[in-house]
Amino acid sequence: MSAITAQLPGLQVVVPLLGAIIAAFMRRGTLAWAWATLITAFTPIIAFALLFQVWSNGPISYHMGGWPPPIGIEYRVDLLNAFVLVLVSLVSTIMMPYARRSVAHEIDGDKQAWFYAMYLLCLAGLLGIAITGDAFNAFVFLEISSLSTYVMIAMGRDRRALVASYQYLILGTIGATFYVIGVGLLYLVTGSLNFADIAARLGEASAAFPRPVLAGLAFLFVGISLKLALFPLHLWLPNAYAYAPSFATAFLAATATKVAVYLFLRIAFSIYGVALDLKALPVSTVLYPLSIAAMFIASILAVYEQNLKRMLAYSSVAQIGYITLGIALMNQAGLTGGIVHLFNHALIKGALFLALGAVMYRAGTVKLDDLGGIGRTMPLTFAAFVLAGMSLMGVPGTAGFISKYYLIVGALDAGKWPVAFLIVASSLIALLYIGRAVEVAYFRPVSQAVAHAKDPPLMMLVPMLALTFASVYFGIDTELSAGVASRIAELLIGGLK
Amino acid sequence: MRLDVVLRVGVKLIIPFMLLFGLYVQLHGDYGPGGGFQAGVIVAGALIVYALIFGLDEAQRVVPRRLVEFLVPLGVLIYAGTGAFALLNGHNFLDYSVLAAHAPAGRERGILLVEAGVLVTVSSTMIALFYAFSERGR
Amino acid sequence: MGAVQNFFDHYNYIATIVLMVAGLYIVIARGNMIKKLIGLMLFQTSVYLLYIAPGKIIGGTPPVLDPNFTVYSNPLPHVLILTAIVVGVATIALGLAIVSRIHEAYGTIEEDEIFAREEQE
Amino acid sequence: MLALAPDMLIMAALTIPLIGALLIPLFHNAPNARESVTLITAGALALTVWSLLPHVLAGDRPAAIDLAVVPGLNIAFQVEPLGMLFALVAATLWLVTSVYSIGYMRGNDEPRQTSFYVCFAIALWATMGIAFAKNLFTLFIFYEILTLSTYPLVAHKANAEAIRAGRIYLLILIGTSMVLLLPAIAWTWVLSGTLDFIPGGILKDKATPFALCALLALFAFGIGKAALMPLHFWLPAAMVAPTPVSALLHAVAVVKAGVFTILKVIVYTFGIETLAYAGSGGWLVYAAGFTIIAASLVALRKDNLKARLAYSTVSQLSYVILAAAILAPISAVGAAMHIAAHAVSKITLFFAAGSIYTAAHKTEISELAGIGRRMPWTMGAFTIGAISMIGLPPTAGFLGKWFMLSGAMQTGQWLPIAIIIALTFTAAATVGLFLFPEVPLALAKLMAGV
Repeated sequence: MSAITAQLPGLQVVVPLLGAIIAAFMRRGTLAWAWATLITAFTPIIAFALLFQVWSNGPISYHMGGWPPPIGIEYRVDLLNAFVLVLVSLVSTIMMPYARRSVAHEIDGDKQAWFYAMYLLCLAGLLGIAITGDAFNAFVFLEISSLSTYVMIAMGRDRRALVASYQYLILGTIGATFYVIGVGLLYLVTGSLNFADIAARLGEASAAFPRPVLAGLAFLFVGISLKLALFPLHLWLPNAYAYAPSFATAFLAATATKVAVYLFLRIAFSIYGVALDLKALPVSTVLYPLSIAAMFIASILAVYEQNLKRMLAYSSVAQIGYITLGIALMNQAGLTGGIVHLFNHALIKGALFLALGAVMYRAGTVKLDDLGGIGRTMPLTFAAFVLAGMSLMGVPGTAGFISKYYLIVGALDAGKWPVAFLIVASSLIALLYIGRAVEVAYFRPVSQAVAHAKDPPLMMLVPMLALTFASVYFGIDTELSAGVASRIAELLIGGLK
Repeated sequence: MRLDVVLRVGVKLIIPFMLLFGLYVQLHGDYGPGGGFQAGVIVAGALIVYALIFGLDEAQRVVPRRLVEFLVPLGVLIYAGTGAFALLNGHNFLDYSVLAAHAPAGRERGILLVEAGVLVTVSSTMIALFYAFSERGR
Repeated sequence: MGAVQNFFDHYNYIATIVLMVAGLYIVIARGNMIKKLIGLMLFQTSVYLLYIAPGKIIGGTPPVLDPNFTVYSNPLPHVLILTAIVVGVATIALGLAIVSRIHEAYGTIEEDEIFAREEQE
Repeated sequence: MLALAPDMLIMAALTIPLIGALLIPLFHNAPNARESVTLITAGALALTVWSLLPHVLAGDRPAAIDLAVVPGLNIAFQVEPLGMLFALVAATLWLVTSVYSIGYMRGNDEPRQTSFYVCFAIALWATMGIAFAKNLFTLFIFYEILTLSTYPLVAHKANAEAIRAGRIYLLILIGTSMVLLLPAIAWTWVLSGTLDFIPGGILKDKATPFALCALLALFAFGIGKAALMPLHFWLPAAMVAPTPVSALLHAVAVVKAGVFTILKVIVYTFGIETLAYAGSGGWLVYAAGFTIIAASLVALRKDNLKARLAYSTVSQLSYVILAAAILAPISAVGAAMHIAAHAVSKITLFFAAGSIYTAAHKTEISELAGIGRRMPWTMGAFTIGAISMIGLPPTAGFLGKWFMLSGAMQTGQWLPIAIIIALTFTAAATVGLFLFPEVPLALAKLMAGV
């Protein structure tokens, strides 16, 4: 038993990676789906085991290939990445039963198995970014997940999916290359690629070569910001989310940007924060205006959007603004708010996109004007949409509220009361776009497209409702979300120089 | 009278040497520049040259599309399987020291296997890319 | 004199930066999707140079342990960049594949024409 | 009376409406059974809440559930006299309204009756939560649930006007609560480290008078349900809802939840003494006074009966705020009294208005000449309700005003006294105009003659 326990960090990535390879041999979609479900179901078990280990015994270090760091690649699991691992693996596991019908509906039969192989590869990449303690290894996993993401997006029905995928490919590659340039600069001045090792040497290196260290920060910052769709580097996201297959959209919205945020936290707090005075570096100064601009501009764009998937995509950009705002605050409550919103937003957006996937499945469109009266023909689906939407607005008693509350307290603690007002004012815009959808869905006469629609089959309904339930439940019981997040924030803040 | 007879004969002569050179690069990877990536591209190059001169259909008779699509994941499987073998024996992933009684010998053997996997994947991926693009035009 | 010295001390970085900016410029300024990919490739290549160049140590030998030598070149950048090249090749291949499908779907690979076609719908 | 432990009674009061809301859709196709569920639920709730009364009167402060959501934010319930009063009023009037709304909804053949009853039950559940909340956080949760559950009721008719009204309703209520109330709560937490309602307040010596003043402003305007001007116009807009909704929710549950919250915040969060000592509440007297006068004047000019009643409600709500802002203990009693008195009298007026609509399909006052002779019972009730609104003895409205005046006398604030007395006349005039619409006409003729 202990032999397995020791191998858990390795297994976390190896299981989905091997799973993806084997899925690539398969030809039948249903078989590949069953296989992918099985593989995915393993990952949260491993992630939870890791989380409990870390929670009770502190960080775990796993030496890839038996080579100790800093020579070999180290997988280092502390509370922050264990939390992200749990989030990513759990959300994907909940979503998997949904995939079968949705994917079968939107992707041609002979490409379905390939889709699942890409999905598993993407999952392996995301888990890999979250678990590795090596800067270059993180780049490789970043590219693994990105490349598979481009493929998944390009598999969308609409030909615009191809253009969206291409644009994401260009911007995503630029982002990843910026990241690798940043890593390269750090490598040149410290001679190491291991996060912890870089952090240990960076202070000295920065004294000798202050400019490359700062330039490295800038490159890393921009590179990761592209990946996490920080405003105004979000341009790839709306189209990519809108035209990707519904399941891919839900999966990516819930996981991909979150992992990028994790990487950002890791670089900012575990490397630069440990070695240098993070508050003196221009991180917050840049993040504040960008986050606030994201919260407002992206939300307003969402209000004017006709395609519901694009609307939610813009909303994602706005919500990422909240997360980065929490990071910019750099105090206990603010950071807790950012991290807990990472968790909550994954659940909320997962639920919302799954609901839209169900609408796509039954009605074949997500154009708002075509969906009049859908609340009456697909009652459960739209009930889920409304509940998750409330959570998105931050109605008290839902998960979204918890994040906003922490952010507001964080802003007040930092003495930035205008920021507190901006947070609540922008969440009001969420009311506008969710409310618009609700009005159409419930108060308009039933339209042509949805007249014969009904709630999707059980396999799609259950994951959707489960995520919706979770996005409300974590507003009442916050042990796993805010409890862990505030512990993480404590550790990150405590580690700062 | 076909004018490309020079090319046909020339290519037939060159291809065995290309494959041999690929193998050399593959095995010399232990001691100098070389390894699965470079060798894979050279091996794939041999087939691509063949296809360029004799046509896609001829090339696909030699190496069918299905085979290529099977080989791509197979190579990765060899690579990952070697790593997983270490896992199954109670060592860390990719810890090749288990492959032989003596740790350095085990590592050498591990590298050899991994490079073989890389060769398979890289060569077949290159061929797959070539097939995919050249079939588009038809 | 100092400037020239400085130039020759850092000529590899200067080459890197020139390539980097040129690549990025092509990606941004060109509307042709293939040209954009070429720019992207150039941009990535600059990074290979950034890593590889400092790995060479003057007077160093290939890093195969030998009692006759004490100074070795750093092998790590090569390994890293090998990986990066593979990633780059995969990206470009995927990009080209998508472009060829875009060509089939739209009949053009000029970005502005594609957007114009989307506008009409 | 139910012989249950008080905490069980609280639990029951908080679950019964929810169970009702879950059961009602099951009888979607059986209207009689559905309406029975509503009635049984309402009856059970009223019984439960009344059973709590003896405990509270005996000086008991029963509590139930204490669930820490995050450290410092608890979902907790405790019954204190003010909340008890509010719950009693709401639960009792729900029973009455249920009977009324069954007749109204059937009489007018309204669509989507099932969702109507479901939302109604959820709204009542939220009201109970507000009444029994032990701290600001719990109160805030149910405050928002109340807004969201009443939104479908406002937009019930689903025509352009109703949808527009629904938008205004949602935007103002959610907007004020998110943008002003939530920061106020967070600020309170940052200042004092707790959100509990504690007699005497939690902000003593925690903030400067200026901060208290700002915080009070955030609360007073953040609690949009109290309809303090200029954030009042959601209430007239909400009048497009079916009359039972206007009656119970927009004369009793929702608006009273607003003033109740303000009262609770002033008494239990700030503490009357803290505020009075810091002198930070003075402006509220003016704000409330202005609302009272302005809303009354607008009410006088409204021809639509429900709109006039709505503006009258806006005005009456500010009485409660005014009473609380006088910052004397006895005036707080007056405020509580007025909550109950106005609830009973205003619901009577709305019921009468709804009856007129159902029976005669008339909504404008100018169309109602001679209605008193055609509907004597309805208009008799209307008159009594109106007299109570004016505050003539021996009606309930009189008591509330009496206590308010006493409070103002005690603290020597003459402005509120003037406002209250002046407004009594205005209210009398309003009602008088309604009962005898020919008077202004006669006056006009008289003037013309001169």
